[in-house]
Amino acid sequence: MTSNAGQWLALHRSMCRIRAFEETALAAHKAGNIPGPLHVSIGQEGVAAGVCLNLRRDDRITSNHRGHGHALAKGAGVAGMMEELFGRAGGHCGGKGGSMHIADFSVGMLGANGVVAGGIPIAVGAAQGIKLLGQDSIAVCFFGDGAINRGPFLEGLNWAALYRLPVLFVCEDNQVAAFTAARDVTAGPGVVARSEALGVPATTVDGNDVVAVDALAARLAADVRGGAGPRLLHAMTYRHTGHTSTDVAAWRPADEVAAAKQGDPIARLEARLIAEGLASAAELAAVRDAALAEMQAARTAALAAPWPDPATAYTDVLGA
Amino acid sequence: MTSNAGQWLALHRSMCRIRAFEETALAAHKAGNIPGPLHVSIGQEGVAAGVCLNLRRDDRITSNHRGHGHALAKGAGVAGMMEELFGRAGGHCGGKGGSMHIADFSVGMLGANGVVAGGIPIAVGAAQGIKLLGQDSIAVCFFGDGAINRGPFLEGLNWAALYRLPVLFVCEDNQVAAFTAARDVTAGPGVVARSEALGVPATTVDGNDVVAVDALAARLAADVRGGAGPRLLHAMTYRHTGHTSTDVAAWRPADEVAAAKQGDPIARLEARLIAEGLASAAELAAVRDAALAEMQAARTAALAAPWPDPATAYTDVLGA
Amino acid sequence: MTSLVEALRLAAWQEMERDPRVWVLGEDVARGGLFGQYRGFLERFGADRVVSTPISEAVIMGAGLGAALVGTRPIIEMRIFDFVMCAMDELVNQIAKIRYMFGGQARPSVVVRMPHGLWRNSAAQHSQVLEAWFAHLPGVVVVAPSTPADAAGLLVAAIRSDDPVLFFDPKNLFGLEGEVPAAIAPMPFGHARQVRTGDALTIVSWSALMPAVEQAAVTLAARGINAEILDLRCLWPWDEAAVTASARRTGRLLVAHEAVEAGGFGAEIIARIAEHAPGIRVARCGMPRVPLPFSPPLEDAIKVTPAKIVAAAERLLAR
Amino acid sequence: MTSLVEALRLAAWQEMERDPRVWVLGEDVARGGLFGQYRGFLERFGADRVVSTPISEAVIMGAGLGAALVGTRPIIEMRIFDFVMCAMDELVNQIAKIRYMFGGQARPSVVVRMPHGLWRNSAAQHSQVLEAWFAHLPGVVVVAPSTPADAAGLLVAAIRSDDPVLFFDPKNLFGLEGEVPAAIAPMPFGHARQVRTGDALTIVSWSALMPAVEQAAVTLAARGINAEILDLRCLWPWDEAAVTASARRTGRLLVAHEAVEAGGFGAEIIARIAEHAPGIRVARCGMPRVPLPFSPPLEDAIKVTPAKIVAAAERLLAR
Ligand SMILES: Cc1ncc(C[n+]2csc(CCOP(=O)(O)OP(=O)(O)O)c2C)c(N)n1
Ligand SMILES: Cc1ncc(C[n+]2csc(CCOP(=O)(O)OP(=O)(O)O)c2C)c(N)n1
Ligand SMILES: [Mg+2]
Ligand SMILES: [Mg+2]
Repeated sequence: MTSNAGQWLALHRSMCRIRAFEETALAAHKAGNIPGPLHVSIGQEGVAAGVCLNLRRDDRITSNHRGHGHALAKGAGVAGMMEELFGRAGGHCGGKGGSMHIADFSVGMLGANGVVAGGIPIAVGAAQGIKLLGQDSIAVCFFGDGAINRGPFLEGLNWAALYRLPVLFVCEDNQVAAFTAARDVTAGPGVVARSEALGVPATTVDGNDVVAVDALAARLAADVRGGAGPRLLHAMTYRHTGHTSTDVAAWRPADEVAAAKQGDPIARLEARLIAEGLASAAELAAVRDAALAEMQAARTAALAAPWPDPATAYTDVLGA
Repeated sequence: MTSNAGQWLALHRSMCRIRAFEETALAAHKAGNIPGPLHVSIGQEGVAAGVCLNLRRDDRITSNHRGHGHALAKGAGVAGMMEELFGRAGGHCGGKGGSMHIADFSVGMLGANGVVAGGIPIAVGAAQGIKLLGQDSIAVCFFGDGAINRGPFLEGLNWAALYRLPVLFVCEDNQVAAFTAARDVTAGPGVVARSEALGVPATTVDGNDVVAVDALAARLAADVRGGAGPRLLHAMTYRHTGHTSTDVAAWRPADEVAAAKQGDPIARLEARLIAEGLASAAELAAVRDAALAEMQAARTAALAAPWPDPATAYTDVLGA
Repeated sequence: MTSLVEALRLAAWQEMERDPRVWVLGEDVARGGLFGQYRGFLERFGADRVVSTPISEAVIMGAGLGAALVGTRPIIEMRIFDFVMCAMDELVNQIAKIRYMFGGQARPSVVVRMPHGLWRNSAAQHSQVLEAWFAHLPGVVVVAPSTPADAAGLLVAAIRSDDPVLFFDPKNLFGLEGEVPAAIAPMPFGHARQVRTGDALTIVSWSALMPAVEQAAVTLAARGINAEILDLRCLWPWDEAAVTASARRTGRLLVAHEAVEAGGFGAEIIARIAEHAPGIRVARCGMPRVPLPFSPPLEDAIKVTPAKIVAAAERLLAR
Repeated sequence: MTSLVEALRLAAWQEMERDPRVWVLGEDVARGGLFGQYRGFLERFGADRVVSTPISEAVIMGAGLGAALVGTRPIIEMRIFDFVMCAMDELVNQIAKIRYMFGGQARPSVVVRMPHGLWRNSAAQHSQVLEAWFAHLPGVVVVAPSTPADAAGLLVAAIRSDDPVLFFDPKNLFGLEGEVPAAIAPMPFGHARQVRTGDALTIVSWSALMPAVEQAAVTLAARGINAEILDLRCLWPWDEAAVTASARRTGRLLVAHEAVEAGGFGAEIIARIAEHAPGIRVARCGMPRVPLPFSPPLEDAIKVTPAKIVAAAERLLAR
């Protein structure tokens, strides 16, 4: 048990930091300090944390429009992320990307993506490049349940299986795509069957049980790194909030939302940590407070941070 | 048995006409009378014939780049087809399309397609339109094994299953895409598994046994017409020739080609007709000769037919 | 007064009431669409005619075509222009070509709605203005209105047209108010709207940039410069006669558009004038060849503004 | 003498010998490619660097980008230009934007090869010329050579470039013979080639239309009209200085291209000249806004020919 303590506490801290970052960002967006659309993953932190804590710095990830958690869990700098959301010069992308285009190549975060399934071909190619260069890092591709209805899902999985590429696909199944329930737009038995029909072994896990996600991700990442070829991790989870910060998702049945919130991955892990005597409620609260303090400090700093020099609007178009 | 005679002889005649049309076209292409690329389906006639003899005139089909057989079996006029290949004014498309863009809307042939998988979304939409209009015709979508690696395959099957559309997908699996063997570019268990993972029940048949194709197509077309939703017919077959009229496909193992030619669907049906006493060798030869005579007459006519008026190059761009 | 997005909603509603073959497909349309442009459609017209789709742009586009071929009139909703990049084979190789390729047998009676342009700092993948691409593409009509009345009239015409009409909804102007008749008549394609008369120079623009052009004209007027303004409304067919006549009158032509200047539709307009009405002084005002940045000061730096239009006009007058 | 397609084969071969990070992916490339432009590559460089792919254009394009991001230099082979329509999100929304969107973190070092243009009556879906679209698209370099030496030198430069280079192979000129040096040096982008000097007018063209332009010049010369000819070679960056200098010298500029005239890159060239060098007489010669028909007499009716270029030149001189 205690052998788990370190990892479990790390998972807890990772999730708390994601939650704190996004709650802080939501508040800043409401306050008018964050321009553009904001997609938060509150309720889904177990997936990002459980997967990314099993990755090395030289592993690569691609993400989607709801990517703050993936970036943070992969080690992206908080200041650079918050400043990017604020559109400031110190943002990871110099303010050119914003929330939907966060990237931190220094930690292998190859970018969020504003196009559903847009990260799939890129992750597959990253894995192919890694293999060509003879390296032993892997690529991890995060996408939502909505992405499995776009062509690149089929093309990318077939391709990854064909060339036995070191890529782990992670389908974050929050059962909704924008304003439409996944079940209303997805035919057949689902993502696992689709994945296996394309030659990619797939496993479903309760994405709100971060310990289970961590265990499965550890196994699949090891298989992929070991040369077994691609794998798909299907994590069932739930989006507590609306699609964007301005969407209240009023159409969702209240009891469904309420029930889902019971499954909050942070609360579940905390209950378990306490039950197994690995941490006290006070210790866990301290972690949450520390995370919130960190993010609020980042918010304060971002608000005071300089705007980009308008001249930089013309740079980074072509590198040559 | 004799109850089958009529249908079997119709299948035989249909296949012989396709074979004769394409052998005639190949010769005309070699003679320099047919411009542009020419993709023939010699060896695959059992699929087009077996499927289309189960369709009504008001059923629609979409085809691919190898579509002569589909068009002929659906009832497209031979003169208009041959003239289209020759680029003459009397072609179904007035010479604007050519072999890769044969269409005859008057018999529900909604067009060949120069883009692999290009016909899938169109067929799905035709089925959706038919359903919206409350008609009881169906759409049939022909594509090759190469098309199952393109995104529209996934998007189209998921969509058809979702809305329970009256569309029959027909995968003509000749085990090759251009110059590459299907097995070298297709991961996983194959098209049937992919189809069922997308909610579309699928069945494999020996595409060179036209009687089997006919029986299966009859059942699936009836299911689809009856409102059961989409179905996929997977027909195993073989392309006797190269990819285009100028490709000799020298890379294919000679024994593989030789073995495949043993399975010629026309020869197999003739053997069966004779064995079951439904036709004599002479009668069958007469059918073949009649088909060849018909196509040669069409070739002669096409060669003498007028070229399109250059002024027509400017028409049909916009209809308004 | 009616907002532009409401005018579009009313226009589509009117046509769906009028013709049972008209239907709409796209993501979330049964929930009213991303901008409320289909609000109430599901309740009124039912799920067979108001089809919320999977995120499958290729089939959204291609199924619209297939359904048109059997006699329906689909409104294909792309949600945001940039996503049409996921459906370009269906649009460019199929929809735009099918009537011609098949010698006139096909009737691709689709409207492809693509809310485009800058809007709320949406950055590089949600703000593109590539309308010029489609003016260069044979087989399609290209519409880009800027007022509620024009948007409504042109959408009605688009829905009734047997040609594929690419309808660029100006998403940044959805809130713009204007008068819209109770019965919306189809507005013929290819006719520019004279927004303002003047003698000093002619400014041609369209879509979301029109308000900026009108502001610029006010500033110029205050400086004693009377600009004549034309709203092109359609990029193909486009009203070359009106543009030429006005430019001949004023002797100077400025084309301003939200799109990147290099290779934008302004280039075609200027080239036609230079070829067929030599002697007229010409200039363009568009964005630099740069993707859209997220940060407001960066977006402000590259986007076309009233001040940039005024400066371009004064430079042109100084020549 | 070396054919253009062989020159391209040698250029890619040289770079794959030189840099192990260079590799090629696309349909049938392990069989030498559709045009033999990769003949022998599999045997020499192996299946990991010469990857015959499924018919999955979206991933061919997107995987090329992903592989570039981790430090390789992919040559993305599209087989025929028209199929890039199946990969436009990956090209337009991802490859062209990634360096900018991420503030310079990404290095999209890919070459996208797209054999384009008219070729053997391939009809509407295999003959398109849409190069102008990409000149209008921020974030990409656009190359369109017309000789074996230029094709080889520009391909070497494209492979070594850290920018996404859209390389338009002139498939109709693959058989064209010319001299190619044993060691192919990279040719800098953006420099036009002076094909012919003259004083009567300047004709600018590029890619597959160059031979027609040269034939036209011979006809014009026989009529005592000396045309100066520039092969632009690159559409972005393009050699505005050379075009302007020549046009100022001759006083007349004709831009001829295989693409549709309306909205083609000729419009951009003419617009720039009209704005910055007023007084020069300008004209264009391109295809009508019509898809490519299959039948030879129909294709001949709309395609740009030496006779049409001569006629356009004489009309321009008569003005
Ligand atoms: C190709 C494409 N189509 C549509 C959109 C608009 N859009 C953004 S997010 C989204 C829903 C995505 O759902 P999912 O993939 O399940 O991710 P989630 O939002 O649930 O995390 C849609 C439709 C897009 N960004 N890209
Ligand atoms: C999107 C697209 N990519 C590539 C091509 C070039 N191409 C034409 S046919 C073909 C092979 C198709 O194989 P398959 O679908 O199995 O049909 P078959 O030729 O075997 O009948 C290819 C790659 C194309 N036409 N469209
Ligand atoms: Mg989801
Ligand atoms: Mg095949």
